[in-house]
Amino acid sequence: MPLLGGAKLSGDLQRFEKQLERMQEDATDEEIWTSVQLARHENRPYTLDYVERMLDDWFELHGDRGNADDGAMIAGLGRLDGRTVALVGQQKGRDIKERAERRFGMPNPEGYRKAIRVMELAERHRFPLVSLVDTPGAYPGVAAEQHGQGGTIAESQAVMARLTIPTVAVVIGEGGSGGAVAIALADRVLMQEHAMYAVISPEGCATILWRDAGEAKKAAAAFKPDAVHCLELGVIDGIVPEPPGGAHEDHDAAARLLQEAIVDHLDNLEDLPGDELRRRRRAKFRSLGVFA
Amino acid sequence: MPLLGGAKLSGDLQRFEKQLERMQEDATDEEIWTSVQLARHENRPYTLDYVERMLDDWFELHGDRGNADDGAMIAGLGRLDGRTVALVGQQKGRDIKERAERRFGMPNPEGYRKAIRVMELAERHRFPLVSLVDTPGAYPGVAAEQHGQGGTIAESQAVMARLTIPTVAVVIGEGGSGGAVAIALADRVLMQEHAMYAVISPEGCATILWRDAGEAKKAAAAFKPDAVHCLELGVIDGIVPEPPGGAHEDHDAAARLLQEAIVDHLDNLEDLPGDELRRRRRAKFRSLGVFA
Amino acid sequence: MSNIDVSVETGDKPAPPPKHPNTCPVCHSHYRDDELEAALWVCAHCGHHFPMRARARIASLADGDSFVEEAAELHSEDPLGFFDLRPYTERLAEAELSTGLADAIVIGQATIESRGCELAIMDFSFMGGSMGSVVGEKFSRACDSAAERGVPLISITSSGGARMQEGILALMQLPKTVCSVEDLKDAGQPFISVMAHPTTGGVLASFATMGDVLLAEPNALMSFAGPRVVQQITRETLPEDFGRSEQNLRFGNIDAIVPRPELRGTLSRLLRLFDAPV
Amino acid sequence: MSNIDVSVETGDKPAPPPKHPNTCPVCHSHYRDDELEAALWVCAHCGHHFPMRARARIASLADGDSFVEEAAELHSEDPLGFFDLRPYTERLAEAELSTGLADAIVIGQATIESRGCELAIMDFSFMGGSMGSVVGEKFSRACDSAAERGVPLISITSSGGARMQEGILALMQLPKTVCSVEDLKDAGQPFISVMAHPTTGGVLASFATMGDVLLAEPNALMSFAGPRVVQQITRETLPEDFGRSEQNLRFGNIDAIVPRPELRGTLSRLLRLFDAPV
Ligand SMILES: [Zn+2]
Ligand SMILES: [Zn+2]
Repeated sequence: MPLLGGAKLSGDLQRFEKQLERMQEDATDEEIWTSVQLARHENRPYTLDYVERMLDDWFELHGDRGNADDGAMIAGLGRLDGRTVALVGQQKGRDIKERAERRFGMPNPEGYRKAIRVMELAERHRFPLVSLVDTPGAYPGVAAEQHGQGGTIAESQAVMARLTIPTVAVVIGEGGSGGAVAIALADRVLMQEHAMYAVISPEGCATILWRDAGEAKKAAAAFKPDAVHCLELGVIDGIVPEPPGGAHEDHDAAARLLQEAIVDHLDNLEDLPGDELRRRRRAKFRSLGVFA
Repeated sequence: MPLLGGAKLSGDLQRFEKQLERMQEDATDEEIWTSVQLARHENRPYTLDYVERMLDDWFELHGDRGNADDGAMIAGLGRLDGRTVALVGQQKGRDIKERAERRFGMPNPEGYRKAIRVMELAERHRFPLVSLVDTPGAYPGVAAEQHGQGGTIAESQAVMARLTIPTVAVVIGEGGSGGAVAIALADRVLMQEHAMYAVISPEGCATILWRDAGEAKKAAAAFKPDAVHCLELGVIDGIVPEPPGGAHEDHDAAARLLQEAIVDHLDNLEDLPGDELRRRRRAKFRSLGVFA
Repeated sequence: MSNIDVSVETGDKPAPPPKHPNTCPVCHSHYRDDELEAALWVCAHCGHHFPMRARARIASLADGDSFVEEAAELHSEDPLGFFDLRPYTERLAEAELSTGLADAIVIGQATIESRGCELAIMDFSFMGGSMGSVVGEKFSRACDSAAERGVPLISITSSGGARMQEGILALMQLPKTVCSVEDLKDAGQPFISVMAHPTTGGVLASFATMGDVLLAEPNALMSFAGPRVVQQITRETLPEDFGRSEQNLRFGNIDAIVPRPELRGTLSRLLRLFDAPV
Repeated sequence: MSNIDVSVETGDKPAPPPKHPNTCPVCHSHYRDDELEAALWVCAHCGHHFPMRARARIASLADGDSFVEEAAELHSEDPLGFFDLRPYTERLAEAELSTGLADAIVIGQATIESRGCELAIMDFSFMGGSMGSVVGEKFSRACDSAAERGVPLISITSSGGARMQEGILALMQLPKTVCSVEDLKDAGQPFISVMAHPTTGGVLASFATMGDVLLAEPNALMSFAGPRVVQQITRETLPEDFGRSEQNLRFGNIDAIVPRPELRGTLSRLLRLFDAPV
């Protein structure tokens, strides 16, 4: 996996060494479950918390042009470290009202179409794309299915596979299945230290395999959604450290660390021509999998 | 207008001379009104009547991928004279039930999105695009407006302005305003002898200017929606003859004449490289207008 | 009837003006000319946006005397010899006299907070902001000027649609302006479209909705077909915010609603984001 | 819970089979094996489409002995040492034994009415047609084989989604297959996707919906989330054709519904339209 190596070379040496150490001692079931809980912590910073701390001149773009403006998906333009970037990301709600409005960060197809529209705007104007992933999954609603949830998630990935601009995706909380990977087909995919990235929620997995959602902890231990294991499997290119105790303890510090990581990776990617970026991006994802 | 000349050179000499003759004697108000009536004749062939007579292996494509399949807009693939073409066109209904289902050929945004999707498929596979225009106008509904009727009509034109495949549009009945031009930004725009192409319906115009829909005939005479005047103004590139009495008198003969015209123009266009086609297409439309 | 979609429809015009144009149609507050001008023609009491003339908009957006008008000399002709209750030529002369404009759009070069841009500003006072050959040609030239100078294009639209009196040539201004925007985009320059009340019919169905960013003034009507036409055809009672900015935002058709006093600041931020030359 | 969306959900599987697999679950007509096989596993009485095995599909579509299988040797590994009630390795061994397949997809070269194509056919009998590393890799190789040989790719999907037992690597088969289709499209080759019951979760949300043409068998479930999950979350009673082919056609998500006996003829026509090499 060329880019896994590439990723290790990026970021400052300290963080790089820290990652290596962590990779030595395999994360225990306890540590995995802790990550699951911290990834969902109610005070964990959400996409807009990072936006307001990392970006200047933020201008939010609304709507999918034709059906709705989905509050579960954020899209907009801002200046990161001087350069203009396009940013997309799911947004959970803080209070009860906002949570309902944003469907707990579970986008409808209209949300993914908004993201697609802004990705294409970024491509037109050569703005790098930053994607912040934080969702339990795409919204499983009747209208969502009628409006093509599956096809739209595929289309969002396809558009990301076509881009010739640098793209960095970071799982900042829950990387929930197809609804997460829809905006994570990027040149660099990172996870925060206590984020999770999984094919299914521990509860969902437990319900199916053990017929008991209570077995979530056992399920998590079985499919290992924590950052260390995702890095070991070559699924992500790096781990973004969080402040002591987790991102929820210090939003400002978490934002500084996140910004540093994103900027590091963009700096590296911006040296490559667009078609080479795309070629490597596709090659990276096409290399994922284990078989005999 | 380079392409107007280009158009005159295409088609067989007989039809070319016929066009010139017609251009000599200016159409009278009576002739204009006759065209309006024939363009709307209830037995006039509609898009699917021509499809079944002109295309082999016709395969209709359905849906806008995300909201609906609009029966007022037809889209599909077929073989015309051996070559595979993509075809789009509005479809009116024959009987009362079909008329309601197809909204009298007035598409919703979902209909234009279906056409856009098939135009992009044609571009991907280098299939020429044939567009048959026959609509009183885009559907003026509450949901249509909410779903972005205006923006979608603009997007459909924009996509046609981007294509690098040969494109031929023919107004086969009513060319009703924005809902018609949405699929008529083509390398060659033709009109059947008794078709009409207008910025507004005679009734609509009369209602506004004379406060009396009954003045439709007077309105038509004033804004001249007939093929001869459209050709004189450089808005279209050629006139497709109809069988004696009009297309409704002989669907087969009308289809033969239409097919001959479309194939003539495609044959000419296929010699040009795609970017040159696009450059000329845009130059043609950018040249339209009269001012001092 | 649906063809009325891109025509100037009287029903699309703002509610019949009250006795005095300086009286707010919503809350009936009355203002002196200088008060309204100072408030950018926004009602200080209820926030209603009065119609704003093209030159006033330019003065409120462009830096000092940075605006350099282009193609001011273009005038409409009468290709159809169009005559309804009065000749088109007479309507044109009258409109020019009453507005001091050659047609319904003003274009030119400007800077906003010292960043270069091209402006294309429509004026509803000139025959309902209807788009004929001159509006199409001037907008088209604005696209070329922006592309040649490497600056973003900013348009503000206020239009009842295509200009019926120019017949099919008015309709052709839709594909014409669409092609012009596509050429601008191929040149890599951004296009920011601001839609003011009303932006309907052929202008909505062509360049106005093609911006990289779509902004709208509050409560602006943005519908392809006029409310009366929709009502006649559908026989429904329309939602009370039918076609208005707020509904369009809810349905995902625009990026943001920007009150007039915030427009200059918003455009300036977007020019920074799109890296317009200083 | 919504993450269940791309997982094999028992609720997504066809209704529990009646006593005998040859009895139609809809009209209860009973058939002999040879009758069902002759009828392509379609109920002669009510048209119900029984599940159809991958090799039977290939035999019904490809010319005579034109099919040449590719990558048959690929087998899944157990990267996570996954163990629920039983080890994943044990489930794999059992599936291979009961189906005679190495995994849930068969790929290879074929001709249909003498036009060349590449086939990628899934088999629901192998662990619910779930997509793990082997399904992703074989589909990916099918894209390359089609591109290299300059022929269209035809896939038939029947899958409950991603294979949970391979954890995050199963999820990565979504972007992997998406990238493979994009490479195929850049090579200019068409992709025709046929969705059979059920095509859900991660397969629907990746390559299955990326075809230039999207076909579906009658009454096939095509939903991203399983009906039970949707019901749990939304607390609505679902439309009775929720996620089925007919609903998807109505909502514009597929091009056509093709009954199994017409599939070979339809594919042959599409191969002519896309000018597949003879
Ligand atoms: Zn007021
Ligand atoms: Zn049966």
